[in-house]
Amino acid sequence: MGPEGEAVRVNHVKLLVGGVQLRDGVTTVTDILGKIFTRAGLFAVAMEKGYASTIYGAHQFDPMLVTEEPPVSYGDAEVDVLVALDYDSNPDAPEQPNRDTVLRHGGKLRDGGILVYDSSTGEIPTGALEARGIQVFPIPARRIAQAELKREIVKNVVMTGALFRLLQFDSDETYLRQLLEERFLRKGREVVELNLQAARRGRQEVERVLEANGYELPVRLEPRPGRHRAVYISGNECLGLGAIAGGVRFYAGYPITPASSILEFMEQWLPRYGGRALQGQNERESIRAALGAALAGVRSMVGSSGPGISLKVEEFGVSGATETPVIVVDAQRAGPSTGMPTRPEQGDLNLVIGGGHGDFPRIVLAPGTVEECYTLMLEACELSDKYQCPVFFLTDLNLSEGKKTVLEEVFRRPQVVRHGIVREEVRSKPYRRFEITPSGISPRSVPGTPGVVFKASGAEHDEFGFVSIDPRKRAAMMEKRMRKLDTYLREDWKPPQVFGSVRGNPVLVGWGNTRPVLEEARLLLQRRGVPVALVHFTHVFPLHRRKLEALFADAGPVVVVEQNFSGQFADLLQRELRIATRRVNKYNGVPLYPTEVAEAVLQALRREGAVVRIGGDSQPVPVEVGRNEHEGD
Amino acid sequence: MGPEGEAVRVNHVKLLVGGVQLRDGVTTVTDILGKIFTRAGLFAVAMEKGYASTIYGAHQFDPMLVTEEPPVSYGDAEVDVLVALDYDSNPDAPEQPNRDTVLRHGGKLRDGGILVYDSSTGEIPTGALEARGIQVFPIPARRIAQAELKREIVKNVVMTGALFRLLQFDSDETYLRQLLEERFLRKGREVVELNLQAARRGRQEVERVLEANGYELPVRLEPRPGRHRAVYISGNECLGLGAIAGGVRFYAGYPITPASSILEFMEQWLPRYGGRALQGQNERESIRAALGAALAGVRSMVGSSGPGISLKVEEFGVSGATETPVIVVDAQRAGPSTGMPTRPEQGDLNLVIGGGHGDFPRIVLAPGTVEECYTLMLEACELSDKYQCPVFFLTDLNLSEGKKTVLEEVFRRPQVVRHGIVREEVRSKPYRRFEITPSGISPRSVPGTPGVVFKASGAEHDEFGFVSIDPRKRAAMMEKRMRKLDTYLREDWKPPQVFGSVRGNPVLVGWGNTRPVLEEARLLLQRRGVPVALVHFTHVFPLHRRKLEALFADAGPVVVVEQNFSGQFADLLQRELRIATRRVNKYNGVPLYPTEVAEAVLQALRREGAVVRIGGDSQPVPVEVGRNEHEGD
Amino acid sequence: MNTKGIKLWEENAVPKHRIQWCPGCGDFGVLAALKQALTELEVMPHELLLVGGIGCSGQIRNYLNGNAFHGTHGGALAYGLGAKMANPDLKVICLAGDGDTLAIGVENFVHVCRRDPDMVLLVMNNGVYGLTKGQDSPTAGLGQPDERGSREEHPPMVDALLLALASEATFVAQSFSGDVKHTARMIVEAIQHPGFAFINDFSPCVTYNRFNTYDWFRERVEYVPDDHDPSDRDAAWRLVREFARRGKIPLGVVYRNPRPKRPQRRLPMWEDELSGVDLDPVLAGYR
Amino acid sequence: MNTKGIKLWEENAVPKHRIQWCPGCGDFGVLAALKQALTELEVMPHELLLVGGIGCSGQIRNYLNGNAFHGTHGGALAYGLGAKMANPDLKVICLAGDGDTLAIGVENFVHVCRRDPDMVLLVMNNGVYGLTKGQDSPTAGLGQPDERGSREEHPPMVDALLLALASEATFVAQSFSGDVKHTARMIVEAIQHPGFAFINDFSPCVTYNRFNTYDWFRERVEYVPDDHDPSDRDAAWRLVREFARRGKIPLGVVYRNPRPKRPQRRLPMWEDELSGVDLDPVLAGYR
Ligand SMILES: Cc1ncc(C[n+]2csc(CCOP(=O)(O)OP(=O)(O)O)c2C)c(N)n1
Ligand SMILES: Cc1ncc(C[n+]2csc(CCOP(=O)(O)OP(=O)(O)O)c2C)c(N)n1
Ligand code: SF4
Ligand code: SF4
Ligand SMILES: [Mg+2]
Ligand SMILES: [Mg+2]
Repeated sequence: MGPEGEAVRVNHVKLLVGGVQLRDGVTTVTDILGKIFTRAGLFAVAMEKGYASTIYGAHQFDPMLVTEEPPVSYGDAEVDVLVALDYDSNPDAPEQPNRDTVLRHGGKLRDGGILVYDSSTGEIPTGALEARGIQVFPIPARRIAQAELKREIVKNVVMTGALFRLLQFDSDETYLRQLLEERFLRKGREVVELNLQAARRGRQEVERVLEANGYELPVRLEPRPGRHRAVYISGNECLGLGAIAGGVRFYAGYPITPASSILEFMEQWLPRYGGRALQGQNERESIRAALGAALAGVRSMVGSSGPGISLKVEEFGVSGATETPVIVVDAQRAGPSTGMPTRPEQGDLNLVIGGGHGDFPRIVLAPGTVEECYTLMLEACELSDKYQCPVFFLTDLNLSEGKKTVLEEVFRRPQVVRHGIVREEVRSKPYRRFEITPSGISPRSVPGTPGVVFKASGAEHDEFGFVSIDPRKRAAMMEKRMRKLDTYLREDWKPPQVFGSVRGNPVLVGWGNTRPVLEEARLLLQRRGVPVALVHFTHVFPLHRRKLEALFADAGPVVVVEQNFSGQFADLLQRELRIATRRVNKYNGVPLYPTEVAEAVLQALRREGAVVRIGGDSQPVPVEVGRNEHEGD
Repeated sequence: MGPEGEAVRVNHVKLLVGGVQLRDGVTTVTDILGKIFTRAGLFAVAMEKGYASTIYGAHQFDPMLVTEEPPVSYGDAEVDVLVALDYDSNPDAPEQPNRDTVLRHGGKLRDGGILVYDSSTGEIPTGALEARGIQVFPIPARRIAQAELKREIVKNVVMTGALFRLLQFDSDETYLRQLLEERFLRKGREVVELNLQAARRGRQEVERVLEANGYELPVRLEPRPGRHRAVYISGNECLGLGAIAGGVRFYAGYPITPASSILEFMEQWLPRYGGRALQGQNERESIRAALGAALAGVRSMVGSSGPGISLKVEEFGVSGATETPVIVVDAQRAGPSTGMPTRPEQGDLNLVIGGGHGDFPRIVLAPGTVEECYTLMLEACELSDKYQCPVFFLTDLNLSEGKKTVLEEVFRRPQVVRHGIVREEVRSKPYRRFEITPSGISPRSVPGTPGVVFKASGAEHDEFGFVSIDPRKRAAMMEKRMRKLDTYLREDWKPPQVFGSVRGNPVLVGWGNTRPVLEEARLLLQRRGVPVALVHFTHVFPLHRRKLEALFADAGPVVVVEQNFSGQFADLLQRELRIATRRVNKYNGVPLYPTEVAEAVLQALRREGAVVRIGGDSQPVPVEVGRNEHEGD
Repeated sequence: MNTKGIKLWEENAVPKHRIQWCPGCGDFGVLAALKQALTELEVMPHELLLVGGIGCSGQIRNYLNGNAFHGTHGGALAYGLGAKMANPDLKVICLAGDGDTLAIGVENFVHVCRRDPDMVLLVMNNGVYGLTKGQDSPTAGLGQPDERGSREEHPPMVDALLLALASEATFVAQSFSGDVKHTARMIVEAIQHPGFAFINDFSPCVTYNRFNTYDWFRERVEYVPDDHDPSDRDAAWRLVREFARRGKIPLGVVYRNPRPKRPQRRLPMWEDELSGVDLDPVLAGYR
Repeated sequence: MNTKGIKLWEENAVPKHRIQWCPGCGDFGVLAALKQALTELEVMPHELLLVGGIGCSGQIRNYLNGNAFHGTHGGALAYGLGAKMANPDLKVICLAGDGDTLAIGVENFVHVCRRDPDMVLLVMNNGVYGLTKGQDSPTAGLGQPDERGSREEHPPMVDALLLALASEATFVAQSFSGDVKHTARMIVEAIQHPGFAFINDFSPCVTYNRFNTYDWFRERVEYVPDDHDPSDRDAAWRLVREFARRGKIPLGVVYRNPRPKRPQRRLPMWEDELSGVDLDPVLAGYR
């Protein structure tokens, strides 16, 4: 579709901002946009982060969907507006003056869309794009910033101004001015004015092109102020908030993408709530300190990503055996090994359900949305405390670092309940820290409680905590610990969310952060006349066999969609329910998109046992390797 | 059965030697016995080690089955002869002059069996045993050693002499003299003679009791010299031998029960074959050094147990992603956490198949017998080299440390094949360390090869090893790595051993070290008219779905017997084959015994989905904890 | 000695006759010294958190009254750190072996020294991995002029005192469990030190280290001279090195130099401290 | 400089224009110094094994010709150790960051120092975790009279030289990547040292450490004086401490004291070396 004849689309636009990492300030721009759109009562979703793990020099891009009502997902990869912040030539193709962002993402621009790019070092041949009805706006932003405004740093404000003009947004500068004042007023009013001036220059440049080309802009964003209270926030920040609201007062982490920002959040905010955050000197110091703090009675949490979770495995057993609770956030990234540290994946499920020698109880939760990073974390806090075992909380790179507009009503403040903690000695009977109980849950205490003393050990022990290899005691203690999972399934497990009717229909199954995309894929399929249901899990392990058997009893073919190679959750379903699964897997480091999922599901429905690999081949195709597109680790 | 009327049983006797750990030298005695019986052409099996992880003071016991022909398993817990080396009173029951060994194991003595104990500090009330026809031999061994022979240390030789007399064995002292000469001749002939004198005094004491009571001995061991060449050896020693024969020249370990003896073996023997053994300063130094050595081209191996395997998890991914082979021996012990370090278990399967973030190829083997510790290790060496990935080798405490008579014909010497190593530059094309191939296997090289340079990285990479997050390269590389498992299943996977006919019959399933017991349980069941088949796995992961589906297609109910709580292999079978499993689990730290397995299988056959817990209750039974039977960690 | 006090330390503990150390094990001396020191300081068992390492030594946690924790090999210091940060009122004493602390646990040792939590680490240094039956620990080779260092497999021993000094520990002392009174003295001073206090106690392993015996130590130990200035880090380094040159082993406080500390409070953990907190200050930043 | 030689080091490497360090990053100086040193020593790329740490610094392995390996964070030294033990003919150079080596990797650092394999460790010390965007590393705080040590969260910095000395390293040197020639000199001497050679190179992170800048270092670096006796471990300790007291940073070889070594041979790895070995000597013991 070209823009001709098409009505202007109001309050539904997908942007993509790209540039050279660190140098061009891509996220600075999208962070400002997201915040401003949120203030304007719109919904912004920027969950498809594209960056490299090297600090400087790689290509970076940040797509963002902006809508009137909360969108189901971030939509497909196609964009309406492409913003290229990079101003120099592509080092891999010095012969052409094109820019990296345009080269890489031009193809994603929809016909009739908008390209705006920094033309400071010259204009780009954009005939091919224009042939598709794309409106092209070359803006010499950096030159304007350097030559006219004498501050290179405002080049992105020029671009932001241009973009706002293109979106026909904030023409009176209300939103931009407010934000600039918040940020820069303490540096002086001149700084604010300089920035506003930069934005205005961007607008002017757009006007110039509009006039020269007689373009009619195809999209518009209209503020909807005052409809609701909302924040523009990331999954990591939401789960940090959830932890604080849920009573966590000790956090330990060792820097690692994409979990580092939890540590930063906790270092900033925990002290305000009387807590402490520790940057461990290694992955094990982190979790051990958290276990020590938990032992002392404080709700404790650690966060890491694959490599750090692998390093902590031995301590999970300590938590399980000594019944010292800890919440373990695994912000997944693409593995194995160092893998692709800045790319999303759901590849750690086997690790968190199987990592550790011997059997011990554990619970695995995986939020489906940024909002659930908060609400489900409240649950994680309660569960870890009640069941005195490790509770895993699986997000992934995009859910962790991606940001979106979240309504503030999500952040309800819970009543914190400390479960069965013995606060003083009951003189009539000696205190048994590991009392054999029907629920498997034993009365906890904390050191320092007058008259109460307990011994806790990772070695097998009796009810008092003294080491024992007596076969009867061992069996009873093992059973007691594992019984906690039965209690959990009975009292606290939550069934999957079911969208549509499972009966006789094909069933899409997902877990964790893929829910929005799967919901949208389901809608697409329905629109195409395929009546598929969606069953989505947040309470991933253990699974309630009986209830799920009932759920799947009359289901059609089951297609499990996961962002990993082997289908780890599909494996778990097969193991627990013995149902046949078909699989859709994506593991190339690119987020899942609704349309491709819908396509893949259709393919998977074609034959039993199908494994559809999005972006992958089942054939051995040699890849072209001549051009070293180096990325860091 | 009393001894009256019963014929003397020749060359089939089960002994149990008990005493205070370290002080009483229990294993010194059984090691001598096993060696001598082996030399005498008999078969000795001592695979049910009973000891505590504390060094001194706990009760220790070592059962041993001695037979004419190779026994199926070590048999049931019942013993014919109980040898109590401890001479003092039980510290938990100072009121009775009984000894710990007799108290703990008297009940296992069969009616008509033999009890011999050290009566140096007084005799024990043994009326109850005698009422069962048990012949009781109080031998003041320690007193004889101290008072007559002036060397307390020979007390066990007195007991050994007594035992030989009771077994009507070595009456001309041939075997004992030879062994003593080998050990002590360099200390002087008097030492040998003193020991022989001690043994003779033991014999005399037995004579005295025999005469006084008119006992007729119920068992006899007759040498069968020269039938075959055999050694008396442990599983760890066999796998060490296998590794040397298979070309391993670098071994690294950090001390841990029950893997320490592999390190000791390798430190002793590798240098002789030009290799080196490294005691790591931690678990990670061990495996990292092994990976470094493997990278340099040397076949490398590490060994540990649960806690150490948990600590190495991150490195498994390095091995998988960089395609650097390493053999990982996991000598399992009872977990979780420190658990029961001296008790057997099969609780690490989930860890070795699921430990690690992201998907990467790995192979898991588990020998069923001491002999297979050798033969299967040869395979592990080849597989790790061919597939350039981690190969896990799962034994357990009893298989590792337990010893038995092994025929030397087992130790065939293989031709070592180095798979596809590039030894010089092929000038026509640049060397691609990670070339995308149909088999998934790429041409390896070693640093130092003239003209060849390669980069290997745990970060995702292209065919040359340079870091890349290009989605197509990533997908191709991931698929290439994982394709190795298809190749393995096609070319090298071994189906399970099948005993009996699966068709329409109940099927017992096991893996790894339980095979002998399951074989014997199957025979017991057959004798009772239950036509059960046994399917036993050594090639545990990955499983060949198609072949196994065919195997189980017409099988009766499947009962998976495992020494762990949750049924980890049963879970894997369900996940891969989606067949219903019933389960028999034992997790109290006591080895499996054929009769109890047979009983449990019968129970499991009674209803679908049955989980039978040997030695455990599904009810919450409070255990008696008043008496602290402390054990170490 | 206050025997009534000492009796207190035998409650909630494994009965004496069930202690599973070898007769004569150096750890017995440490146990006695701990009881003396805790009695002298009038510490109550419920205030104590004994964090045991994994090893023969680590079992001491169960041979003594007081709360106890025992996790992974090498982890004692990090558990202790977390517990102390959570609740500064606890008296945290880490009790571990030389292998536990200096081999696998060195990752924590170096960093906890410089973090300086107000807790005690007593290492029962016997030059071997006792519990795994006598392999060389990082402190193996004390006093043995062997060929250590000529191959990677057998490196020279770690001098725990020098490592602690290099790692910015603020209290570094040495004792010998054959001298219970002095060991008890060191424990008292360590507990009183406002920061991380490390005691390297030589506790002979009579079963697996037949070289560094009680007699061997008795011939070589010497108290730190009175004129030593324990607040001088360089003097501490010199003292350790000089003793070593003379083939002697210093007993006493080698280094003590407390750092100014910010006072810390117990972290909120009870329902009234945690419920209904106001998230507005945080949310404000995201609006 | 031999530019033809230097060109050699750019083959089998990421092309220059694709190097993803920030412009001005200190690691560029190290890369230049490495090329100079390797050219001077006439090392061939195929003989080299570059083991990279995880961090901005560790990427240097791909910016230079030579075999390279890159495993887990903190593991470089241990991989290097194994490779060197397997094949003593390799030239093993570990290239890692301060975080990698001294935070998570300290477990290897301490022990590999004393194991003394004949390999080089060059740490690109910038006081931060560069690759994870600037958090404090264990060497954070150099020259900053802040309140480090007053809380467990912010311990005083690790002085890598002192830690190496305490850990029995046999070669300890320091350089500054702003002084490429001197850095190259240190690398040459480190490679020539028969044992483990540690170079602590200050390589400024221009993005996340705005305090320890090139200028900051230039004002403070001083070559180790000629009269320093590098074979004296105590003198080395004193030298480091004295420089610190003066607010100065020594550049040069602080300590060098090779140990007598047993010669080692490449381990058997080819088919003819491995096949059909005689197991009889082993089996004999079990008969
Ligand atoms: C991760 C891990 N690796 C190895 C072990 C086995 N292990 C138990 S105790 C011990 C060494 C103990 O030595 P030390 O700390 O010196 O204590 P000691 O027994 O000498 O008192 C080892 C290696 C373990 N429990 N966990
Ligand atoms: C086990 C593990 N934990 C954390 C990380 C994340 N990580 C990557 S680089 C790095 C720190 C790098 O700092 P440094 O070693 O000083 O190198 P620099 O980037 O400063 O050169 C960290 C923590 C990781 N890759 N693996
Ligand atoms: S083995 Fe050594 S350290 Fe362990 S209890 Fe015995 S004497 Fe003590
Ligand atoms: S972040 Fe720092 S260390 Fe990393 S490349 Fe940039 S300047 Fe260098
Ligand atoms: Mg020790
Ligand atoms: Mg750094």
